[in-house]
Amino acid sequence: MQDTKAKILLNERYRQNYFMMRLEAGWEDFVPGQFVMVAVPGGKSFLRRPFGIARLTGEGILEICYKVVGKGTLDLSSVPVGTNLQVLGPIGKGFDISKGTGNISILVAGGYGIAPLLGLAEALVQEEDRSNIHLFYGAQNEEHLLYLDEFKEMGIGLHVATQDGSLGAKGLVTDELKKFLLSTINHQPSTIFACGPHGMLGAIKMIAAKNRNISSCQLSMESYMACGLGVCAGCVVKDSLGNFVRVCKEGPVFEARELSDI
Amino acid sequence: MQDTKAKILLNERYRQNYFMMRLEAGWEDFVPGQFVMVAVPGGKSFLRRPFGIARLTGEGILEICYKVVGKGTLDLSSVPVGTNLQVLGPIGKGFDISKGTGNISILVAGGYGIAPLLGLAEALVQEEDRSNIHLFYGAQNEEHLLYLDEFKEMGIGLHVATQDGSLGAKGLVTDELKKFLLSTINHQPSTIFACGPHGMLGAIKMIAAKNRNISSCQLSMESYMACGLGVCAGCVVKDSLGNFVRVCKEGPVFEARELSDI
Amino acid sequence: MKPNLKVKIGKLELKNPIMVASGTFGYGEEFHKNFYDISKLGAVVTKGISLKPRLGNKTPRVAETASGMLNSIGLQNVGLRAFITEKLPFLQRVHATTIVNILGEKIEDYVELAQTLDEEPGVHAIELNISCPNVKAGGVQFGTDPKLAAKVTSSVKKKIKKPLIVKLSPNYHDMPLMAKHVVDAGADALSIMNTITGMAIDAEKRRPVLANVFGGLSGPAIKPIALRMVCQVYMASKKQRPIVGIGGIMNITDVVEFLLAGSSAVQIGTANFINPTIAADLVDQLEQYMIDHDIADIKELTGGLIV
Amino acid sequence: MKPNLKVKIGKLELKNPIMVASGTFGYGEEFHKNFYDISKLGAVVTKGISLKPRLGNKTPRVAETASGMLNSIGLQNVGLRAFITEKLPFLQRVHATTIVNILGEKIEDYVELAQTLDEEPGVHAIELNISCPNVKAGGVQFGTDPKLAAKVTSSVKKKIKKPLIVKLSPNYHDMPLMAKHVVDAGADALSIMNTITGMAIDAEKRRPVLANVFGGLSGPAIKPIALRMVCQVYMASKKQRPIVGIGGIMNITDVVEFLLAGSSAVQIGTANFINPTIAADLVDQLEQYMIDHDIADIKELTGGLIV
Ligand SMILES: Cc1cc2nc3c(=O)[nH]c(=O)nc-3n(C[C@H](O)[C@H](O)[C@H](O)COP(=O)(O)OP(=O)(O)OC[C@H]3O[C@@H](n4cnc5c(N)ncnc54)[C@H](O)[C@@H]3O)c2cc1C
Ligand SMILES: Cc1cc2nc3c(=O)[nH]c(=O)nc-3n(C[C@H](O)[C@H](O)[C@H](O)COP(=O)(O)OP(=O)(O)OC[C@H]3O[C@@H](n4cnc5c(N)ncnc54)[C@H](O)[C@@H]3O)c2cc1C
Ligand SMILES: Cc1cc2nc3c(=O)[nH]c(=O)nc-3n(C[C@H](O)[C@H](O)[C@H](O)COP(=O)(O)O)c2cc1C
Ligand SMILES: Cc1cc2nc3c(=O)[nH]c(=O)nc-3n(C[C@H](O)[C@H](O)[C@H](O)COP(=O)(O)O)c2cc1C
Ligand code: FES
Ligand code: FES
Repeated sequence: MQDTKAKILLNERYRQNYFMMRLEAGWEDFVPGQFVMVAVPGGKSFLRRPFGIARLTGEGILEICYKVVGKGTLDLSSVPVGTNLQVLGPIGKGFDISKGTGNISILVAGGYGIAPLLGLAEALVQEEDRSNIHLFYGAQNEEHLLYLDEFKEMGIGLHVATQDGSLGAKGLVTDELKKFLLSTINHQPSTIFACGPHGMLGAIKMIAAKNRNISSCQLSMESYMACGLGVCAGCVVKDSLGNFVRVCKEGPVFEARELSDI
Repeated sequence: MQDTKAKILLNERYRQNYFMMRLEAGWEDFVPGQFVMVAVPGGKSFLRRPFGIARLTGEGILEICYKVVGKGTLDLSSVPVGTNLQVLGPIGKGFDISKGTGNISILVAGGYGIAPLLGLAEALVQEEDRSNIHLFYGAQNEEHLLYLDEFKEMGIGLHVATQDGSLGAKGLVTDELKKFLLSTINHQPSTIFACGPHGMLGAIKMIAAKNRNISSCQLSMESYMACGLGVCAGCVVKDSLGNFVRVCKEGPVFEARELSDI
Repeated sequence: MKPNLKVKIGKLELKNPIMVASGTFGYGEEFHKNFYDISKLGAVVTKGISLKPRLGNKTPRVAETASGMLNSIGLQNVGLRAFITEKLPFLQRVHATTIVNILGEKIEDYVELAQTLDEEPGVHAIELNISCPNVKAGGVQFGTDPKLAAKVTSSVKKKIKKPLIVKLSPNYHDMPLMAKHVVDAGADALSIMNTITGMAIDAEKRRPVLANVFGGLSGPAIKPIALRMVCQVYMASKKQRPIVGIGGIMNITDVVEFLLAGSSAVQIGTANFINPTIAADLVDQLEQYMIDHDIADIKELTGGLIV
Repeated sequence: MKPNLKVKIGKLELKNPIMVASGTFGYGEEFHKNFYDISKLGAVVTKGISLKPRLGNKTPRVAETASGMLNSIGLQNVGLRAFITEKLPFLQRVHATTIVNILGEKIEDYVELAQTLDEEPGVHAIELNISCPNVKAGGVQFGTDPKLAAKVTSSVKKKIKKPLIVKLSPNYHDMPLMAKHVVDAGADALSIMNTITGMAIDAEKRRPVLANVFGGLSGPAIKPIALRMVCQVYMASKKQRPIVGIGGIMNITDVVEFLLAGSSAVQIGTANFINPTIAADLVDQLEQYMIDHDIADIKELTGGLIV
């Protein structure tokens, strides 16, 4: 982990109120699922804001994808290219790919949860047979889907669901996941990697608990953060023993069965 | 007085750490010596910042000239052209030209105090014989002199003093003023209009008090301001009766003899 | 349907719960002349009035802080006589609902001020500023001694017919206790809160920024503290009196937060300096907020916090 | 010549006056591993330690406010045993000057904690966090009752040899009085101040943002209040004890302001979250400041305010 002054190379509206930002971080390595804490200029955001790492290129260029939901993300969206931002990262425990070796890899994303899964998919295709990698991706409608071309190019299995049916199946992506698990691969060992809204993660935990072939179900959690350093104990969630664990240190990725809060 | 959302048309370093800003205020009229309160973006400046009006063109374009001295003026200097700023004004009681009609007009400026005197000179040349208008202008060195070309073009008497002698006389502008008063015009009724640092204004008040030909000595005062509206009583100075008067309402321009604080 | 924004402070009914705070609105003239019809406001609370005119403190009197400001105006005001002859007629002419904030150095001062103002038809209610030193008690602030606060409240209450609001000082630590004393002594409503004592230092000059050394902190910086005090008093008080929430309100969300915490009305203070039309804007925005959120009566918001 | 940055807190000499505040630095590991050698700091004040491990409050536990934040961590910590076996050895190994912040539910807790830690060679001083409810006295905070605060101070002081710092709560209104009680009871130094109780409300959800409803306000928003309290205590105290100034320090100017107001040392709290290297940076910047301003000894700054 380091705190880097990174120049903004790109900060553009991607789709709807999702923005893409690229920063010259100069970092060498990261684990998909890790995140960064960004200091937001403009004076209205006192604390840094956490965002998942979408990608980190060989040249050390960091990519994040953020949705404008409040004052911090709104201010961020108007910071001009060329500005230096203070970026702390990579933070936390990412996805554990090793647990999925040989398994079917099932990626499940909702909303901006797609961002860390992009980095994860890029890592997985290096190690696994593409046909054994499946992305389940849910969104409000077609317009809210991000990185689709990138995933298509990878040649992995794509399962899209939109609430209005404008692309892919109509409905919840977790329903698609259920169908998929019932049919195709119900006898193959699988690993789930999921990132998205709390409700979606809860549904996935239930699905995984009922399916004996899912040896690992890794959920990327969110919570309110102050430090991102593991020192304030602000970001905790409850583990299966009833202890509070820090999302920024023991997480953000947890084994579903090790969490009790969800 | 009105509170206007005004687009920045120009925001450039003029000289040294003096900046010039032009704003599309759309205002129709002002009295030289009046000022504005500017809301500074960037989140570090909670209160608005007061700046004298340098000029207001026929098209309603407002010009101010500011020196970077702290966090607010620093933030202001990096606001890009095209941004809208909230500008309150014109505020206060400006110079009273009528008192000087027929008199020799003596303008005295130090530092950014030159800004409101530009507007004043532009008004005076409409009414008076240019040869009866004199500007005394003091600065650290040549590099700190502003608007010199504009004043030259007006064809008024120019008396410059710099501390290092890089342009004009070497020393204090108030010494030049003293010499001038002793020699040339010591029998002609004169009006002084001054804007600049507190110490300079104090010296001018003394000079005026000793010279019976100076019928009016108008000083533009500064003080810490919160509202600029005349309601907080934060900006007061003491008048000759010992009462506190508001710089933003009864001022910023006062008759020297009506002030006791200086 | 047009939502109902009316609120009651004792017997006084206000058009809406948006008032402006004492000391941040002068006597209303500047705002009325330059910006908007001040009769639109729930009430105008005047600059604090004392028996005799007060000169106030030396300058500098104001300093900026992170998301706030300090002031040590020293309660400069025109005094009771000039207020009645020079300021009140204007407020009356423009039909402003006028609450006069009063301050004294001893209980007798408060009583005399209140009694005189009680007779004035242009005055609709009286707000007691008890964040002042009591010269008779060695300079301890009325507002930091519950018994003293109760005493000044009951002394004034006995002599007036108009609603009496007591404005509490956050410089006392136990707000519910203070509130109880003051309510038992007869306050019709509580204003919570005044500024918090603070200071600013000029590191280069090695001097306090304010000539008075200490000053009162206001603005968004103190909002979390003010919200907490309103909420604590609201939750603790059995004999419920309307609370007027004050502290760092800058926008409609802040207004709603203060209402939810237990306020019946709010006062806009320092925000008037940042945006001179804010109080009038908030009256419109509050009505719109109620329409958007399907709230028929503003009272539904007061204390509506789910805890 | 190299200026002298050393300061004394009781018998303990610190390399420099820059400490980090309890609860904002964990037990030092994260900063040492990722950012800088923490032995560079005047002292590390640990997260508050209780006899038994504490789970802490429900989430959300943190909320942002204007120029500040609220926390209701609920004093989650590993407990005395785990602190001594798992955390202290690290601090000792990296030669960090370690001040342990302790908290209890009754006086006996504080005494037991302090006595145990007094025996540990890795512990250099003890900081008493008295902003905790006393379960034996119906939940009233030790820090809002001068007598109770004095009692816990003297009870601990009698049993330990290491310097005892008492950390005052701003939720009591009369700081000089509180300071006097605590100093008379034997405190070697005073930390001023802890967080101020506040709250945040989510207007849309109509709920408090914090699961615990109330939380402690920290950050630049409270700096003017903290500076005032330091200054008041410094000016009022006859039996002068070193003051450790805390509250909203973000940069070197803030540090100098706290020293001028009367602090002998300072603690950097929330700023560690905003800029993880700030405390180490400030050690260098303070030395540079002294060189630039021709200050040979840091003590020249303490209380150097011209009033
Ligand atoms: C580990 C982690 C990774 C994240 N990755 C991404 C990402 O890749 N892209 C992205 O767009 N967002 C991501 N987020 C969420 C993002 O941090 C918040 O949306 C952002 O901080 C909101 O800031 P704001 O100032 O715009 O919103 P605010 O004005 O602070 O709040 C707006 C609304 O969002 C809610 N909110 C704010 N912060 C959080 C939070 N931390 N958890 C839950 N609710 C919150 C508030 O309650 C409020 O309702 C991530 C969060 C975490 C903890
Ligand atoms: C009526 C009036 C007209 C003015 N006209 C101009 C102008 O035309 N051009 C111009 O450059 N400046 C002008 N000023 C001064 C200008 O307002 C301040 O320089 C500015 O507000 C400083 O803001 P800052 O945030 O950069 O400084 P801060 O960070 O707030 O302070 C930096 C330093 O400046 C001092 N300072 C700040 N504000 C004031 C003040 N109001 N009075 C005295 N000292 C202060 C502080 O004590 C500090 O030492 C005027 C001031 C007044 C009252
Ligand atoms: C410049 C100034 C002057 C004030 N004068 C008074 C006063 O005379 N009487 C009073 O009761 N409160 C006075 N106050 C306090 C305000 O009425 C209000 O309680 C406080 O500022 C908190 O609200 P805010 O954060 O919205 O400003 C004053 C505040 C300011 C900023
Ligand atoms: C997340 C957090 C946790 C804290 N935990 C403790 C604690 O355990 N014990 C304590 O005495 N103070 C604790 N504090 C208070 C700080 O030590 C400090 O007094 C306060 O935050 C003010 O300083 P600041 O504005 O620099 O943060 C905590 C503060 C924060 C923000
Ligand atoms: S955000 Fe501070 S411990 Fe996780
Ligand atoms: S700045 Fe408020 S009265 Fe002048």
